[in-house]
Amino acid sequence: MPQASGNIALKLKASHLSLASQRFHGEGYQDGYAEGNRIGVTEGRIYGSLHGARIGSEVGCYLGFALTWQHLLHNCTGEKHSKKLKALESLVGMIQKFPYEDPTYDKLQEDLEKIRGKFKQVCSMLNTHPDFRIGLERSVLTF
Amino acid sequence: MCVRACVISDPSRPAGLRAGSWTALDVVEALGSSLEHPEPRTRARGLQLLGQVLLRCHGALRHAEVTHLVLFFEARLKDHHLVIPAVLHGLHALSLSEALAPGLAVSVLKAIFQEVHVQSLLQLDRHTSLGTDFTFGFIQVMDGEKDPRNLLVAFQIVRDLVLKGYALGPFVEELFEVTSCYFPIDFTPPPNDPHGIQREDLIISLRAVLASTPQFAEFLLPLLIEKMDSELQSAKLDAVQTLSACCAIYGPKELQEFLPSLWASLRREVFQTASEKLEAECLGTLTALAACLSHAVLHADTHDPLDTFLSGVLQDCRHHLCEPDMKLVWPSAKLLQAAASASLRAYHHIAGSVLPLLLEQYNQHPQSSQRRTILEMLLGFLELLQKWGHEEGDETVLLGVRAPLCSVVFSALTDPSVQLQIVGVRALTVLGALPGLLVASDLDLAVDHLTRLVLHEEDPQSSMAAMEAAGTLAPAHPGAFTDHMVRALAQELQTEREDEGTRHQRCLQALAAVSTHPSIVRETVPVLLQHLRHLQRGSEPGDTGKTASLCRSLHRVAVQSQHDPESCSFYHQAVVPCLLGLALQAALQEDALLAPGKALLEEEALTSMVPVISAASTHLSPELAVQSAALIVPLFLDGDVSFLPQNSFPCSFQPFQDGPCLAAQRRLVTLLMAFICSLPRNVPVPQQDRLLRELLALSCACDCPFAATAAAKCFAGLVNKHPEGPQLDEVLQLALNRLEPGLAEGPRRTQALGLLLWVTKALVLRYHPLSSRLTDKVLALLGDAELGPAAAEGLGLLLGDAPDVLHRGCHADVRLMYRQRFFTDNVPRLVQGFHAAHSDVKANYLKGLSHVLNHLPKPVLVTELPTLLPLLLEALSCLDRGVQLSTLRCLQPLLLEAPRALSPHGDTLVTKFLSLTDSPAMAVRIAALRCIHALTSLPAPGLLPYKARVIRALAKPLDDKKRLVRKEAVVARGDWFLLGSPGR
Amino acid sequence: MVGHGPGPALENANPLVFRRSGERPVTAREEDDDLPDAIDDREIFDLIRSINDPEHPLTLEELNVVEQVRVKVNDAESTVAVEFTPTIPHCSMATLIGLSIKVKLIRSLPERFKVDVHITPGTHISEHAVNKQLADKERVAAALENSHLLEVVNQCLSARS
Amino acid sequence: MRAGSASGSGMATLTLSCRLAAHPDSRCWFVAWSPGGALLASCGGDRSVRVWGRQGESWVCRAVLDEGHQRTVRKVAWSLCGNYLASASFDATTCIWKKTPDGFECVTTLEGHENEVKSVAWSPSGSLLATCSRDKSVWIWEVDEEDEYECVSVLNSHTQDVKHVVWHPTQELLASASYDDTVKLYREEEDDWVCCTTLEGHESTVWGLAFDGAGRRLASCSDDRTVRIWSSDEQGEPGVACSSTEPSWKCICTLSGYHTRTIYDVAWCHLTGALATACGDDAIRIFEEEPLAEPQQPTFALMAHVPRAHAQDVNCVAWNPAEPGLLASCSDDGEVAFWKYQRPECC
Repeated sequence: MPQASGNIALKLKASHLSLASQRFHGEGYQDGYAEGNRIGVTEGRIYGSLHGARIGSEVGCYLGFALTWQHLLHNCTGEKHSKKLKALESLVGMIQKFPYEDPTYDKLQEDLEKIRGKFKQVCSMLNTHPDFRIGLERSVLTF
Repeated sequence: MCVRACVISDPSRPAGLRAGSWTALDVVEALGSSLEHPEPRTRARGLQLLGQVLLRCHGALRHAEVTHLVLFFEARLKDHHLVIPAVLHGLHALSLSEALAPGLAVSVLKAIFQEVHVQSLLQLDRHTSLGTDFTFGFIQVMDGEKDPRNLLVAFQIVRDLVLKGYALGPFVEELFEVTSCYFPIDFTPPPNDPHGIQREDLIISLRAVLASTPQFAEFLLPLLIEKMDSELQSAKLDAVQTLSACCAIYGPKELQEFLPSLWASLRREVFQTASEKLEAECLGTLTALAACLSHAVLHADTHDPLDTFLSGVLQDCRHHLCEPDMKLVWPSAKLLQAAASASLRAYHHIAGSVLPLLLEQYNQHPQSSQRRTILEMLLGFLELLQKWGHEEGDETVLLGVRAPLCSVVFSALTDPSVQLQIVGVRALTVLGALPGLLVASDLDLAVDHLTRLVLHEEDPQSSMAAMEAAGTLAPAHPGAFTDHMVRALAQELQTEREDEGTRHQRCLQALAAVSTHPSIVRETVPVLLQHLRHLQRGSEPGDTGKTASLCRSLHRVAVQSQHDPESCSFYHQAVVPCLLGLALQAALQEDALLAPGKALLEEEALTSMVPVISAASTHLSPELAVQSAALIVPLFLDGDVSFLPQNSFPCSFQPFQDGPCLAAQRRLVTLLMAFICSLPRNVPVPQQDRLLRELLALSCACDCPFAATAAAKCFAGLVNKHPEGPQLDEVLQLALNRLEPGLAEGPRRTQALGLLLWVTKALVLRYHPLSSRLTDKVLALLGDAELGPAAAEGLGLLLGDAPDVLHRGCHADVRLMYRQRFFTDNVPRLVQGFHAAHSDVKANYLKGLSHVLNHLPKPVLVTELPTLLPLLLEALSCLDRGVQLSTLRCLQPLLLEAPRALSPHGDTLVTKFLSLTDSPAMAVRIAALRCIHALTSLPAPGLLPYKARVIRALAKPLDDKKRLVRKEAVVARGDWFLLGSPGR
Repeated sequence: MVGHGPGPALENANPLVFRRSGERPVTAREEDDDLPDAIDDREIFDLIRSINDPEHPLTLEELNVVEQVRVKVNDAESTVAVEFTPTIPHCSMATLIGLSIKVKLIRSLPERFKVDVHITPGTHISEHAVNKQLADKERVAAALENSHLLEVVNQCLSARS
Repeated sequence: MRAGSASGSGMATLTLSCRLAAHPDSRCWFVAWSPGGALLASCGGDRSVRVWGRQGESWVCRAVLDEGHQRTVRKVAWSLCGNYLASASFDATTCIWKKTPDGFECVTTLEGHENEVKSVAWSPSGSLLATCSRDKSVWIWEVDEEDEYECVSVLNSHTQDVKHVVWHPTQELLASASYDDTVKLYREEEDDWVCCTTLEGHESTVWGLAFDGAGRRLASCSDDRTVRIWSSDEQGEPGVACSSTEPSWKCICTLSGYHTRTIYDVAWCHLTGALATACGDDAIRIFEEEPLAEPQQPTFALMAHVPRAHAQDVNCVAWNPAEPGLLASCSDDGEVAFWKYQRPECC
């Protein structure tokens, strides 16, 4: 899904990332991409391709992002890191709990919001600024 | 000289050279002396000879030789301009040589452009044509040029190349490329650019190139279309203007294939643009296009490009005319009118299709507002027809629709909506002006409609419009107007009714407005005078308004008949004696100031008669002028009333005698002034010397300010026209003798000051040597505790235009630039005076100064600003409201015109202006706010520090109790918000 | 062809246009230094009628977006209420137009005034949302600190060339 | 300026004691008392925070914090220790200022919100900080010993612009008010923050919130021109952290008909129990609970009303935490005003 892949370009602050991490990043990127595709397609079939793809790729991106960071941090220790890992875990957990198959799931939007919130929190903790925009770009003329 | 001799004597020399027996350098050697000769003509001849030689044998030249010669000639390019043509000649010869190294050609041309002054280059075609390799070389040199100076030259050269018919050869496209790549010009001159080349200069000269030849058309037109479709306003504008320039030299065949896209772009701009300027340019260009197509030579077989084009225009615009409420109705109408105005043929094509449509639309749309729009469009097309003189412009198009057109116009005249009425009146005016369009019956109907609107329409606007229309149409159909309108108006004047006031007003105005033809004047003037007598008989004390308005009508008639000698003399003889008669009658009753008819003696009434008499006298034929002077002067000097219409008065008329009962008579001197001061300068004034003495005496001795001023003005008016010479000097000496004691002390200082001011004005205007001495007296009086303020006002009088005397209209001797002269002579003195003056009279100087400045052309002021500004700022804090006001009014335009000069004072200006915004005087508050608004035109960076403060301070005037003040505050505050803010 | 060419096509290329009401004639009373002139509906209308439409080269008055009858001012109680009518019910510019009107009034009226700007009832699909947003002074304040918005608003408020 | 009220329970008065042009040429959005009540922080459209201290009868500026923000500073909050000041700005950031011997220095800038930050508040424990924004989210930050701030939760429960956040006086219970007309309450469950209650009832934007001293009641004020009093149902210590029986809050009283425009702020005095409101009609009003009313159907009486308390909208009211009856207010006119509220003698 090209527009999905387009979205999943992650920009991570290169400052504290070694070359090795780039590889993980790459893998995570692929996972995320695959995941995103899978979800996107399943959802898309039910939901109507565009909307589904959006959520799918969005959530997929989060997952890819989370997995990447889990890889990056898995052997780090220290209270700070454990906190981050915990947050990542719960993000992954939420995403995996996310009931893609059931379009009629009434809390879908609510859960999605929760996931988004958790994602933002994780970004903040990791001090990274993904350029992945939630939903449609807001016009500069809204207030 | 010897050189030439030998060369000419020995034609073998070139031969020898060709044979190789001589090297070119030998020739140079041989010519040496003349090539170095101090006299440029000789040098030129030498070089020319060398050139000719080279021209014959360029084939035989060797590399080294060519190179040397080129360098030699290039060096010579720095020489005297007389030499240049020969140099070029030589260079040309060299350019033909195969031995010319490729790089060299370019260096030659570079040299040419650096050294050769364009003008001298122009001469070169008289000597020789550099031909294609020149063009080629030129292209190479010019390619990629950046320096605006060189570009200006280069553009100029290309233009000459083209116009002088150089063989552009295969290089047309290249030449176009190297120039067109600069289009549209995008250049902003550096802040302190010594060459002062403006963007506009480059635009113009590039345009001159692009529009120099039809050969460019195939390349240029696509470029222009592209630019018109671009986003950039400036590019659009430039493209449109260039296109319009091209239409002047193109023929239909160049335009043909591009017409559809050109039209599409123009139409889009007119339909959509926000900029009126761009719209106007597009319309102009459309006209140019159509005009160009109109020049096509028609062959029976070929189709007419104009017709095809116009049909397209009609197809795209015509239908919008049927939606009078929609946004596109006006753009469409404008486009059609622009196309129609191109030529008579174009007009016929468009109007033939649109006029019937509009007439039909008018009848289909019942609403007044829609009808108004439609009729306004119709009007537009009618007015176009006036473009072509009647001989050419046959109205056949209109004759076809005459009847429906008239009925539409008449229906508009009877419509309840005033707006529609007014358009109807305008349309009628145009129709009536086109000969043969209105048949007699229509005409009478039209006049009746106008009369009805004049007399019975409530709304003043539309009755006013009707009067003006009558005035315009009357000369074409005087009979109809005298028979119908004048008669009706005269009757109306006689009938008494309760709403008489307004009704009579209308009649008087209308009578004046319609008096635009001698035969009508003969009818209307008696009616007006009759009414004046009637008024005077019945007039209550204080009831001067009617007299005044009647005089306004009389005045208008006078002005309208000034240029027709016949009406002019009729008017003069009918009106002047009558007015004088009535005035005397009023003045000569015993105890005139209580008698009936005294209204005529009140200042307002007399003042309103002045312009009448003046206008009736300015354009008199010399004979008549002399004749009435011979009657009127004795009337005032000797009380000779014989020539007056009815001349039996209870007592004698002697305005110059003194005695209390004569107060009323003295006032009439103002009428004397009106006459005598308006006569052409060459008309001799009888008994002038005596008259002057009497006036002088009266002006100083009379207690009544009105009479005194009248006398002073009259004196001044005569002095101003009085020929140089001992007589004049004597009169002036008399005046001085009167003035000095008068000003010194006594009860009549004010009168003396009045006289001083008027005489000074009379002399200042004519640059009389005495004027400076008198001006000094005035300036000195600024320090006078009693007369100071009046003297300050007096400076205003000196430089302002007096309505009744001493202006060009009444043949006064007024030199050009007298204001500037006065300014330069006296402002330094004023400034000194101010600094020297005692604090309680300083205000007078400031007020005087601001009067002077207010009457001065702004450019002069701008140059003087640096010296004056401190004083002006001082004046802002002066307590006198008059000073504040005139200073603000003086600064406001300066802020707009000389922002650089004022921006250093931003802080002071902001503070003082703001403090004046709560002056008790509304006028001051308004002026201050206008200045604060004008401040926004100063460079923004300097202002931003004050932005917050000004915006907060302006919140208060937003709540001013006067609406007019609030209005200014809103404007000013609005623009201060925009300062340094995006989207300004 | 209209609406083609440069720039995005207009939402409503050929709108109804209405004649501008002329300048308010100055009365003798207004020229009298001492008599106070109350702020009236016409005065408010004169403030907003010349605002430029964000997408047409026309004023709000010419597009009949604002009308004097939809302006209510009470000088004594310092309140101003203005209703504006978008040219079309789905006009995406409605909020911007409203904002321009509000800003113009805030900049032009004494600070004592409470200014309410609403959409004429029933003339826009998201009437409630727009009204609520315009009534939220915090969001209006933030909007005027957003240079993109400020630019558009200023263009609407500045005199046309 | 004095104002009385004709309301039944005797005459109370609100008297102006001092006015400051706190943010000239701009508007003043918010004022906050330091926990000890000695200092007042104000913020406004001039992008600055100012700190005011008493000097005799009047108040003087002790510090100007104008380096931190690029746009309007919307709200300020003091930490419980009084050594930190947090400022929320339209520039999408929150600055943490540390008190130093010579003024204040910005020690941290919290980023993360997508656009304007509208409010900030410190938890009673002092270890948590809450912020909210037009991006519809509420963020909770944790502060550690060395002033490191870490986001512990991003709550996207509101569907619109979040206007205000306030903590319960004693517990880690957070309340937020929004443009979506609701108030939401959050608490931590299984070490994750969740929205536990949504208070619906207001008919337009909810602008301000205030808990009473005991934390049993919550007052909210709105664009619908009403103040609503909400109460947590259970008796005794409210909201003991047992997720099973979630304490439910319900509206027990609505003050309507008093205010003629948007109510921008409400303040509940923890010393006197008096309730003050800041209104878009330029007025300040003081209400008190009628003593004899049923605790679950209380009625509030208008005790004092200053119609033209400011020249423009009143944006904020704040009771001094130490000195009973001392009220600070601020307004669009850029001024801060100090008022003295006096109860009727007979009570």
